[in-house]
Amino acid sequence: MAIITYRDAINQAMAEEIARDSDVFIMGEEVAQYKGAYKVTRGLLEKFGPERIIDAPISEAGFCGLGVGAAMMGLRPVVEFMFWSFCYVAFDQVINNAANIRYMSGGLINIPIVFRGPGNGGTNVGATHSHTPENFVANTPGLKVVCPSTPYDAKGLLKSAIRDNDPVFVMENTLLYGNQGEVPEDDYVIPLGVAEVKKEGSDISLVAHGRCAILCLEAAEVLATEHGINAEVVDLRSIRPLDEETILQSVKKTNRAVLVEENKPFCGVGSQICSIIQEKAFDYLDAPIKRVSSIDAPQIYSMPLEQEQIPNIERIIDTVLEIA
Amino acid sequence: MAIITYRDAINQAMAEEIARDSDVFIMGEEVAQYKGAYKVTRGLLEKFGPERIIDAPISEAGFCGLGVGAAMMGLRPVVEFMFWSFCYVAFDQVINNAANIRYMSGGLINIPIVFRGPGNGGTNVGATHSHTPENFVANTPGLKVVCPSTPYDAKGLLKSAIRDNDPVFVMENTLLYGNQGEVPEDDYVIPLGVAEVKKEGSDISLVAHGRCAILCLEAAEVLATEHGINAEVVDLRSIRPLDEETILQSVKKTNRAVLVEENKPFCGVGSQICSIIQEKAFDYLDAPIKRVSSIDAPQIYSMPLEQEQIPNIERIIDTVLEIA
Amino acid sequence: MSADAKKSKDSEVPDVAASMREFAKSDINKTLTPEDRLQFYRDMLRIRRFEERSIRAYQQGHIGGFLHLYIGQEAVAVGCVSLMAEDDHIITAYRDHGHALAVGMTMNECMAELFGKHTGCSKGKGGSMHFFAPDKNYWGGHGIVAGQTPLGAGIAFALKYKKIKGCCLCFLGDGATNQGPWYESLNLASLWNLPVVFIIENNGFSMGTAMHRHSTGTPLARRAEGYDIDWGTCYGHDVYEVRHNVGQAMERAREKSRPTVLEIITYRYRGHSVADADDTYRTKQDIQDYKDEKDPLNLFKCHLVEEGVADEDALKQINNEAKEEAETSAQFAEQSPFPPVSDIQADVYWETDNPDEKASKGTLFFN
Amino acid sequence: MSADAKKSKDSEVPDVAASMREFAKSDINKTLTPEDRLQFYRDMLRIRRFEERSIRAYQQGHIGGFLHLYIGQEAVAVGCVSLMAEDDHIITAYRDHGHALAVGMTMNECMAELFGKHTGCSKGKGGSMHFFAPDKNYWGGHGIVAGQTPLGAGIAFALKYKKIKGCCLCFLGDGATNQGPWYESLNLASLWNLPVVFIIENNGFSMGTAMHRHSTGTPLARRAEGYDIDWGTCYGHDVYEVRHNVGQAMERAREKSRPTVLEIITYRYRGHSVADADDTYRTKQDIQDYKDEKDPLNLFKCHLVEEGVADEDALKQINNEAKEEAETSAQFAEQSPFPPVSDIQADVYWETDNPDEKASKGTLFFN
Ligand SMILES: Cc1ncc(C[n+]2csc(CCOP(=O)(O)OP(=O)(O)O)c2C)c(N)n1
Ligand SMILES: Cc1ncc(C[n+]2csc(CCOP(=O)(O)OP(=O)(O)O)c2C)c(N)n1
Ligand SMILES: [Mg+2]
Ligand SMILES: [Mg+2]
Repeated sequence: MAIITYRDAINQAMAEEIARDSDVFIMGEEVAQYKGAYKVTRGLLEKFGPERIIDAPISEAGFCGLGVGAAMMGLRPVVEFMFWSFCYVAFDQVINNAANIRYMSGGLINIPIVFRGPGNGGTNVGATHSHTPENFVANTPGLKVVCPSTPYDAKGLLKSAIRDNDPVFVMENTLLYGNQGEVPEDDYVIPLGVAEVKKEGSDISLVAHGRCAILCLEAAEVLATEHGINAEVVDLRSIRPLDEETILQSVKKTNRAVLVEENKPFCGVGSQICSIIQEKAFDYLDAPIKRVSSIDAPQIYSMPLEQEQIPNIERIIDTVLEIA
Repeated sequence: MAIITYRDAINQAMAEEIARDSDVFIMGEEVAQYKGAYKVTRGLLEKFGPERIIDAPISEAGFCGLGVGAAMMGLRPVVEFMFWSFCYVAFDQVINNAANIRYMSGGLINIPIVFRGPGNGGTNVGATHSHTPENFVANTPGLKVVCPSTPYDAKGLLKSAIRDNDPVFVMENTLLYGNQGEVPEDDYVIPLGVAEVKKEGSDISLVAHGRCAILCLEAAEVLATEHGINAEVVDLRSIRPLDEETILQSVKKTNRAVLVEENKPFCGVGSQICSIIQEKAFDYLDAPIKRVSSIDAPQIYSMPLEQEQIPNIERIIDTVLEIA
Repeated sequence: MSADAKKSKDSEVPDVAASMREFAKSDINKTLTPEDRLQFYRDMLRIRRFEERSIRAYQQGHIGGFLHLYIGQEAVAVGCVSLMAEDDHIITAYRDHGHALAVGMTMNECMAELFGKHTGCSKGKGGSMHFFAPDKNYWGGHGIVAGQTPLGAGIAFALKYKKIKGCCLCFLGDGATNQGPWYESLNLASLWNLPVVFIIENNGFSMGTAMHRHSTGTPLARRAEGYDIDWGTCYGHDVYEVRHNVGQAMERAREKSRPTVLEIITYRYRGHSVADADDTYRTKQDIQDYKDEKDPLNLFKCHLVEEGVADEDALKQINNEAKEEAETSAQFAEQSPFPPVSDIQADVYWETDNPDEKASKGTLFFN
Repeated sequence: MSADAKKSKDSEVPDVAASMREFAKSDINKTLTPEDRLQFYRDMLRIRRFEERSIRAYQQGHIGGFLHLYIGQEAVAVGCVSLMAEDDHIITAYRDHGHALAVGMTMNECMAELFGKHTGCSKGKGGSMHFFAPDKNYWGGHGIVAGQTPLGAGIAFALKYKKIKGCCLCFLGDGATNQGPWYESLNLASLWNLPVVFIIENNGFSMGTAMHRHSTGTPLARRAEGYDIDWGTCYGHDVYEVRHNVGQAMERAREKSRPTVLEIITYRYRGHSVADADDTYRTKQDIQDYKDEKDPLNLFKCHLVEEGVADEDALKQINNEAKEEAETSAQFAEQSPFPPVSDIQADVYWETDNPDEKASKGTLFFN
């Protein structure tokens, strides 16, 4: 299997799906001629031409809504947010129109659209550029949301997202774009809603998504070698649909859970997972479920402080040690 | 004490604060000449004139941002959303600009603004008009959010909100506007962040906010008379700041909790309260915490079905009976 | 009133009947058959009678929430829709009953939707503001002001992408012109040469706010100029005049793939929604004046009689049919069942509605 | 090249030095003292040297994230700010270092902010895109494209509400003109007669997208016409020309409380952010051509020498001072401490920062 970057895995997923289905096209700011702000769409304009790879003005409400309209007509737009932070200027279109039209039409209209882009902090871009809205999206029935952590997952989930007949939000991470991993050259998909146990363990369950799953793997190493704690790492991959089964199985085995995410804590994804675990595995819990999230403040710019603000290995370990 | 409606309580709070402080003004769609879509601002134009009571075009992003700019300069705008559902076209201004500017300026700038309006379903206005975004707002550090359930609370909390030097979001409910209750004629405030035990009980804690607190009181009656269950009803009143103390005290006493809210379940306010209770009162819980929320789908239009979709007394009772 | 003022007033309000005769002769109208013309009348009447019946149903408590009535504006939707060919599409805001009936939705399915019944066009899920009929190229029915305008651009985009020579008619109100997403849509439509016609139905008010209190710069359509988009204005009481102007814009869209913004001056007779009083922003006399001078149904009826297309009796017959159809639809709606409670979670996801083809796993609903 | 084409090219690019001499004589400029003029030069140079030094610091890893440089556009901010009186205010987007230094923020606090240090203007919390100095009527520094435009209208609103005869200068880029909130702001500003001057700094590109690929209708400022807002365009390489045009707009704001949209044609020399390559949308030669013809610093320097305001030596001295100041600021920034970790949760709420006056109870932070 080829070893490629997370960035190239996403690129491959798009290239393959564009080639496979003439209804798939890419739209966003700087995606074509400039090759993407983070070069994720590199080479696509040359391969597929300006009718399939479309540079949009800075008009997120306009072009996201345009994408929803095109999807109503049966096209399959893949709309890029340069950052997920910019979804708020288009929020009505992306969470209201995309989510509700199928329902309000009694199922007569489908919205097979993908919104994708990076949503993360850790790169010193400050409070206006560091949002992680997976909880807002997943709150909204009618929408689906995935947060891949590895190149393999990124390609497989994005391909599923593009083939999905419902609106799917794919949240990536600029800090993962350069990460490398094995990715099959041939066509494969990962179904939405299937978590992966990325490391088996017996003492505690670390449940995370996106880059935090990677942090959990690193923390699990340290926990094993330095503290003799055998942690299991559950990578959710998909937030909605959610693989409750895998989460619950893991907690029923380990009897302890730490939920890790980069979002701010209040009503983060961790709060919902906590609610599910305590409801459905109440008798299996030997300790309170703990959560690790970003320190609760707007995102700070200062480099060393932002590293403290977002979840890091030390904070994950400290939290595990509180209950394990 | 006079008995007045929730609507008039809000009206009084605004009138008193406008009279008290020349920096306070009202801005929103149809708030002046038309007296408010729900007549909440009735009489204010006549009393205070068009410089203080300002009709805005349908430009929520524009006038909400304008309000934030005016607040930076020291004014104290009270901006009305005709429905909270319309905050999404202005979402960047209300959750990004209002929340972050103080922080990003290192504390040099304050944003003493109030955004208020009704956010609820139950009136057959369909999926685009029935949002309850208190969880989105409370996820955002820098913002505060309150959801009054009674005329007394509405007046006292809104007055606090207007005097507050931080952005406060006041979420009302069209179904409560006509409710009556005792409200002092003289000046009083209710501090943000103080929950109220609206009914004492010993067997189970019902934790809710806004109209759901009223539903819980009604459910508690039935539980007492028909099931011999003595439920305590905690009305949060304020979501951020949150009165954790009162919630935890109640649960430590009753050892059981049902969390009731009108929002859709995934990452609703109940999920966060659940996370707090199970973390801080783990050993006191005799049963899993249960949640009641709207049935997880876009808001349905059909009248009898919407009554089933949003929380109702039957569903609260059934849920209590599962664990009590 | 001075002679001068009088004159300018006259020139503003020309003899509507004469103007109608003129527009009847324009290229797009002169080939209309008598039956075509009668059909316009029938279509306008059906809208009015349907909505009048819906008011009664609202007062009887059969309909809840909002009910934004189109009465007074009928010639706009009927004129526009009469121009639509197979590959043309239409989308509008929440004042959507007129467009719905014009495209051929039945009164039954529309009334049942207002009643929240399972037999409604959206199975009782959408309600008054959210009618849809994709099989008739009718894409709603949208509750958020101007939220449909990027969608309209997207429908036009899809036509162009698929190399189909159709166009999209996208309606918005005068109040909606103050929403940013519409401007973004204008720039995109012009930049990408999209076959879309934005039709501003300017009924003079945004809820209770008269136009001069919500917007600067008249006509509103002039705002398109900054984007090099062709624009125009016309009156909306005359179905011929509407057709004349909209026809040209649709031609531009289909043939040159260029957008147009067309502002159509019209008037609504009822409150913003049925339950709203309009005493804070206009008088009963204002409404009566418009009805007397420009009621689209009345004008067209006189015209048809004058032209000898039909006599009073024949027109009365059409009226009776429309009334009866409306009455029948109310009975149909009343007798129809509400959706079952289990239906609340149907139609959310394509995937859960098509379990055989479901590709995802896991939990999609969290109750 | 044909004579005609040549001629039209010449008329598009007039002799810049001659044009500068003309604008120097306009009402607003003719009373400037030599020291005023030298101060403009000094202010422009300080911006350039500061930013050049910041590039080095970025390359050395002292600065992270984005660094959007203003180099090439200096005459715009300096010209505009030179017109500000006590009651005038200013707000801009994320390309904000130039405006910050022009209003009188120190290089030290600005550089320290870029380094994320506690001594920065925002204590290291805002970073490059989010500079603020409310004591100097400078309201930021805003990262979301066009997100500052409603704020600018709000500042003007506050002036009017308080009956203060000042105005607000609100800057945005050419790319930002495609954001809806700006249009909403235009209508509000015109409808409510707000004293705001929207200045489009048109540097030809929205990131990697040339203007004709992101916008329709030129000039961009013409979009204001649909709102009956006065508008104009001018060049931004000449501080006098900028002052001439902006001065009139500010006068209109202060005296008539009317908005203006002014488009100023300028150019940026660096990538969109410092780390961005610009090879996908322009050539090195394009940049060199502009520098050769219209560099605002170079042009103004020649002008000052020509006018006998200062000799080469005196100007070199100013240059050296600016360089030194920039170097010192980098040392200051480097030696300053980072904020303490406890600072992450400071400055979120007024209330938690002012515990003595705190009125609320309960939990505000959830870690
Ligand atoms: C974003 C948004 N803001 C406010 C509303 C509430 N609202 C519904 S219709 C309306 C007035 C619209 O006026 P106009 O566009 O002229 O259309 P008309 O009702 O006259 O057909 C308002 C304020 C809404 N639905 N969406
Ligand atoms: C809403 C939003 N969308 C996208 C971006 C990313 N972005 C930052 S600057 C920029 C280009 C802006 O161009 P212009 O307005 O011309 O200003 P300039 O950079 O030329 O000064 C883009 C796309 C953003 N910050 N905000
Ligand atoms: Mg209107
Ligand atoms: Mg630019």
